[in-house]
Amino acid sequence: MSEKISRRDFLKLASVGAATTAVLTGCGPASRYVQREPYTKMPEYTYNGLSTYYATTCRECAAGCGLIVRTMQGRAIKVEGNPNHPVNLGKTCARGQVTLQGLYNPNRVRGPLKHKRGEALYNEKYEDVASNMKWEDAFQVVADALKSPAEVAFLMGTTSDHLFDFISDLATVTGVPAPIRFGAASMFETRATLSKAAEDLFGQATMPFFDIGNADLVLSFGANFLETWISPVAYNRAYAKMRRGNPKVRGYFVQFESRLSQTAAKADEWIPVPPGSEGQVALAIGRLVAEAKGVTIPGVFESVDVKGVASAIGANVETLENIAQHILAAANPIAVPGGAALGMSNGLSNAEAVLALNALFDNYGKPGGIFISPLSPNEDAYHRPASVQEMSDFIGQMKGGAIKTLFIHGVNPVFELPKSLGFEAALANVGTVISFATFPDETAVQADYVFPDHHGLESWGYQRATGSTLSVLSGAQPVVVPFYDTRSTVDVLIAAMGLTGGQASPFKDEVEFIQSKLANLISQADGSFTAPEINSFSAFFQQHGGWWKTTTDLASPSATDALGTSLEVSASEFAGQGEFFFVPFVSPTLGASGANIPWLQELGDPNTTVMWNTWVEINPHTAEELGIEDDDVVRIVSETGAVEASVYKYPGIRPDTIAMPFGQGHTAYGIYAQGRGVNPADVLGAHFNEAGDLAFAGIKVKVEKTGKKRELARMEGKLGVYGFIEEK
Amino acid sequence: MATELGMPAFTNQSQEEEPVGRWGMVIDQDLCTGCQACVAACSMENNVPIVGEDDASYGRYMHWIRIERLWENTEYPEVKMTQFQPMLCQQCHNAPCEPVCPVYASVHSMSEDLNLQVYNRCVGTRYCGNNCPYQVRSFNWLDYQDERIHPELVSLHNHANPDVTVRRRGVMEKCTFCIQRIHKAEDKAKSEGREVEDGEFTTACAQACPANAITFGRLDDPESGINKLAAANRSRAGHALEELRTLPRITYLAGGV
Amino acid sequence: MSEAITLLAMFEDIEPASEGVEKLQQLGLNDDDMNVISGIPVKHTILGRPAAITYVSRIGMFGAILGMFLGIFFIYGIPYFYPLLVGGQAIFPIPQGIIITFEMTMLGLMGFSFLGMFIDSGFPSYTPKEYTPEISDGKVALLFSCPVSEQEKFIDALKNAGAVTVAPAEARHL
Amino acid sequence: MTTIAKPIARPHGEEHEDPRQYLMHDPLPRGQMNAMVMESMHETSPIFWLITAVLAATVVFSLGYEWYILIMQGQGMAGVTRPDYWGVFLVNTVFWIGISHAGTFISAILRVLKVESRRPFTRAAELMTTFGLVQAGLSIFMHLGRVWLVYWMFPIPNQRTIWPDFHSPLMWDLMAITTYLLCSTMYLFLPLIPDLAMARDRTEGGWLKQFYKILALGFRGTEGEWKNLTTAMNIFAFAIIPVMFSVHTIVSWDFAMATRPGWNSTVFGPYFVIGALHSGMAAVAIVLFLLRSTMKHYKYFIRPEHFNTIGMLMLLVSMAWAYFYFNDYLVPWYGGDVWDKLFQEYAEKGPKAYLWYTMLTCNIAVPWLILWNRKWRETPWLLAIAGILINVGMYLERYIIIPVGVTINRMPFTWRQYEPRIEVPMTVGTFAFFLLLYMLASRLIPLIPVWEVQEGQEAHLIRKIGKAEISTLSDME
Repeated sequence: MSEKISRRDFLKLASVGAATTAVLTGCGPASRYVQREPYTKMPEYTYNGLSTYYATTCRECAAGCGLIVRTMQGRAIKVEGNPNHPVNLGKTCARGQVTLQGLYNPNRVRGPLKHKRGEALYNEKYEDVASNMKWEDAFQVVADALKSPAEVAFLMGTTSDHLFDFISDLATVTGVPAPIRFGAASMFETRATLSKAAEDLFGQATMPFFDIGNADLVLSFGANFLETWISPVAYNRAYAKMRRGNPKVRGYFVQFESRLSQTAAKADEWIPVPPGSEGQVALAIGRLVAEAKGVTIPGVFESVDVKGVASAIGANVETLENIAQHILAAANPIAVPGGAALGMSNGLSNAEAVLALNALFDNYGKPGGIFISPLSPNEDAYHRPASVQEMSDFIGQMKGGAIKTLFIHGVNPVFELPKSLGFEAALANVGTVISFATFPDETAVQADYVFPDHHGLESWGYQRATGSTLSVLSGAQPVVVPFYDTRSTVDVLIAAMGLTGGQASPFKDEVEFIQSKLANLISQADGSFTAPEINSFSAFFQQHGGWWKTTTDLASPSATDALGTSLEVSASEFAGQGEFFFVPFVSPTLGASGANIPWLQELGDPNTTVMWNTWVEINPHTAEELGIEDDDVVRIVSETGAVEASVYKYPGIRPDTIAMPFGQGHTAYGIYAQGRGVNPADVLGAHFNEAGDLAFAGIKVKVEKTGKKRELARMEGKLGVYGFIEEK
Repeated sequence: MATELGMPAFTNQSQEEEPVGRWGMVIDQDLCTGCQACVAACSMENNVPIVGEDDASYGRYMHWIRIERLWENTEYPEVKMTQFQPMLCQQCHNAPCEPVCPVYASVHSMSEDLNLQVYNRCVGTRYCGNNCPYQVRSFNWLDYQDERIHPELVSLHNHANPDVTVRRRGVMEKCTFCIQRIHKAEDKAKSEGREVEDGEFTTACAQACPANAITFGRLDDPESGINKLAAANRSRAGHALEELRTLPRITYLAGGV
Repeated sequence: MSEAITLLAMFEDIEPASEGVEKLQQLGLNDDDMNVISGIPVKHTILGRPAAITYVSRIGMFGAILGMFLGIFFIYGIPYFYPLLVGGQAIFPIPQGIIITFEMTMLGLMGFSFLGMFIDSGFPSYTPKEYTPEISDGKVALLFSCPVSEQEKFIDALKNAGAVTVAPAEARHL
Repeated sequence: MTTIAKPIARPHGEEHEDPRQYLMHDPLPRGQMNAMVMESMHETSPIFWLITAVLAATVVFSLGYEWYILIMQGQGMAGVTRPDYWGVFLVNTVFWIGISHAGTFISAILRVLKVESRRPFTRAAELMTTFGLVQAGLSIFMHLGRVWLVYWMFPIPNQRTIWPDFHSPLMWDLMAITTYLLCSTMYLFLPLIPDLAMARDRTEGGWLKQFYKILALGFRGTEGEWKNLTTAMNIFAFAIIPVMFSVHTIVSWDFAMATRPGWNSTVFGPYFVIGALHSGMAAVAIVLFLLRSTMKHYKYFIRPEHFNTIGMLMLLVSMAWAYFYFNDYLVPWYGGDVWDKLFQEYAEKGPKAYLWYTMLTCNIAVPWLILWNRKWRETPWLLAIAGILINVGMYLERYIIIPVGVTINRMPFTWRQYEPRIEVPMTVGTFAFFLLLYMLASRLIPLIPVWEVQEGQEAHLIRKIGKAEISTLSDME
């Protein structure tokens, strides 16, 4: 990392080198630059030399897994998991593996630029537009905006917590409003509902921690914890532990969900329940268990009518009774709420019903039960991302013109928020939109200025890891010099504050700020390491990829009377006149924001094996009734909009439900993402549950034939998987 | 000379007692959640190219490891999916792909007991791909990595792994058990004057797998992790297409039981 | 004998030609001094001539043996010098050996028979020869050389045998 | 002898069929036959050259140019994919090798068996052998992913003194096809020498004269030359038959050696050989029809009797083929191995089932319905149509075995359909190339082995025994 030259300098020097080869041959400096050529053009008989490994933190999602990046001669070559990191213990998910293709993505914002709103950030041949500003001018722009602190707003993604802290501090100092965080992942994870439910039952608004690893029976009510939920790697590991951790007992796993998701595919039993009925089912099971136990039926389960529930979900009572028997047989069962079950009008009561079931299992604070996630070091309280309702309030402010300057970092609301919320329209009433986007995404296109931040692998920072039993502060450091003329947003803000004429930032640069945040950790006991003073401490911090407590401090939920209080799980309401439930889900391979990564596009979806595009899952029987064949393009019409996508006749979905993955359908975002598939967010209406989360599964849609046909790229051979003999 | 090298003279090796093999893998289908992390890791480690939507939909995806799933029952509501099955080169001892190659591009490594694919020997008869019962060989149908055809790769190629060749059109390729890592470890061990220990290194797929479904290690060391694992789960253990007697080096542990 | 002359007698058909041969033999002309040129192969017994000696088959046999050894070298020699193991196969396989050896033997046999035909008949030769195109029109020519002094007697004999013409044969470019 | 075969009074008149309908009993002076053959070579209509030009253009574009594209872009331009690693190119290879079998069969086997009616068309058939093998070789090269390195398959110590691997069926194939190509070319040339000499004698000056002069090697027809020639021809006639059988057997082993359901069959060897003869015979019928109807004077040389012979052989071979196919079908079907069953089901009920039914119709129904009747056998155009249909059927048979068949492997997850892409024009190209070569050859070398015809006529005679005239054969060889 010694060489401090930008790509453009390199090109200059390279051309010089080409001009005067004779002089430069074998010279140290010249060869240093020449090494920047990709190895695809490596001359023969070149020895590779040694790799350097840097520990850092993955920024593909908010989980904060620790990475070790293998670099060679100034290039990041391979991502590996950090074996000591408590969150992922040396493992990574697919998105973590290919984060390099984000770093070296052909379409990145290459430098600060001003452009007309709506203008693309690359041409038809996907060549990025050149930067047209100097960073000094960029600082001035930011400074001018900060001069009127009351009229600015910060919209942030769920990653790069150090930036969040910096802006929060900024808020206390200069009086800019506190930053708002949002992310499509958290939208589909319905974090607000979870923390609200925790608040109602444990009296503590926090992120519950589900100790699946030590459970021997898992009832998952829509929680797709093997896909993108909260901390996929950690929960995958927990799943493995549940299955095979105990050589004597193989954990049993039941999934209640309207479609056979990747998680449901691994379940021993998949109970296809209609969306929104999960709470009812939970109560019914609770009642059956209580009856079987022979204890007095707790108040919460009294009102439920088991037969009614059973018929409502199209199953017979025996199915539920069997599950009850499993529960009785299990040593430490656990019920996990999540996903579409909570993204309903009655999502909160669903969540609470499931948590109440856990109360019946009496697993609060016990191994294989429910805990309260530990706060990270230097975290005062659990800051959950904004719910969509809060976002719509924020959009209201924007509409009202209260916001003159909007800073957007690490989030792509134009793409991620439902169209019906009208974020894009609201931007018109914002004076200046400044995006710090790394990639030319839809929001950056709608901005006046783009002051690109580094890619995660090029930047400093830290991330508060969720999904671990330990309290973890995961550290990020640059593994390569910035590939383009980008600047860390923290540095930009520091520089800008210097120019406001008001109060200058106390910090010289980002690293100094991060050190200040680490300062209080030195004194803390039972840390993974300690050091006499801050410099060596922060050096260790980068070297270890973070700092974490060595002893768990999972808090046990303060056992409130979850069982006593009677709980009314109202039937969920569905907006729209359609005849089908509509269940959008985050694409397990792409995640919420991976569409610009070529290799994620080429990974087959685990269940449908579809690559590169959006599909609609329809039950074969339903398709037959509608006269739809595979690969027919159908129009999904909701109250607010319509999208067209190809059909995948998917056996594992309720006949009254259709499902569609979220993640494709970009109108910008680079060569691999643009114009691929459709975005289900376009048909979602602005309906919220009691906790303010979007009721994304709370709509009904119509399915119309278009007569068009577009073949889906599937990895599977249909002939072999679905048979080659035409039954007609 | 041949016999000095410990090679069978006029007999077919598979008729003698089964050789132990050197490197092996155990894949626990009960743990595999189909998350595709192994596929991504493998592709990043081995410079496996993407082929784009059209070719991918025609079956030309280049994955060295793919995650298969079939249906046990497609009748709603008793729908049941088979366990996810990562399918990669089984490194057979009696590899059907090897003898059919007319130019020794697909040969057996006597020292590692692996199937080697020698890219620069390959003339592209595709007989090996045809003869592989596991269908895990992928052919470079077009120049998927040529920057003149795909200018967008110029920057992406910066993360190409220098230890692995970038293949051009017309050659067959397949999983190598990350032989570049094997060699690195062996060189290290040699320089320290010792044998490579089990678990000293692992393949990209095993390294990434979040659920630890894939385990890689020494087959000839009875104390090695994979041997212990297979022994502990003997009831679930089996080889893919055992009846062909290709003597695969990958043991699958059945899932769902 | 004194200096000889080469004559070419043309016959309409094979029968007179064979009689001509007989006449010449009666006149004590050595079989080596005459030769029948015809448009189709005629068995030597028909002409009452000694069988022509051919080495084609022997050369072919030689080639066959050569080819066999080449085949054996391919299948057993090469792996001996450059042993490479392929799965499930012996280094020195017998069945493959049979196939390759067979093919190479056949190639050698036929290739050398072909070659032998060339060598034995001195092909290709583009030097002037005693010949007339009528031969390929079905006529049969009897080419013989006799002492100049006695040529009249030979010519008469052949005329009686039914020769159309008997003229001194001049070598011409074919 | 010729003098005997003069017309003679026939007491019972018409009820006797005229023996002179047979070429061997209807002799012409050798000189006249020569003249006819020479004339047939030299008299060409503008249409001939037009067709030649069209064919040449087809070869240049749909073979040359498309192949250039294929090489520069890669095999991806073709329809091959996983699991269909092999496609139409190999279908063409097998098909053309099959065509090439007829020549040897007719000229070698019939010569060994002394079937007299072979005489006029041996050469026409041998030409098919050589030119067919040319197409087969080209098709193999088209199939290779890196054809510019094909010399690595030759038995020479190429890069780093690595020799090719003779364990591989492809190497056996290479050896066998090379042997077959060389030998059949020599075998084509040997009986050609006297005819070239004949042509030499009948050409005045010009490059053609030189051409014939050089190729005729100075052949005169002395006893020694004839002896050597006939000896060599005998050796070839006997030796090339096992080679012919080995070639197509080995071609079949390319598939039979594979560990694939449906392919790994012991009957493939004879089954493919018979299949080859099936398509080869049919091709001979087509060629004879074309020659007879286009070449001047050929109505004299090629007569219904010859079509009759070919027709009978076609019927015979078709029955043999049916027998082998039934073998190949019944055994796996009865054996009931799940993969083999799927392989068969896919052919019968899969998306390409129509090919399967067409194949059976063309290969069995057509010949059995048309060829049982002598009158029909002796109708050239009918035989030609039967030949075309049989060739369609045989092409489909190979297509079903290779690209359709490889869809079924032991990994159902990968089963996909194969659709040819650039193969289509290139296949057309090979057919055009074959015809082009044949047409050019028909202008350069006598397609009728005149001396053999004459030899035969010399040997045939009609004797009157009792009331009937019996055609007999005197042993002159």
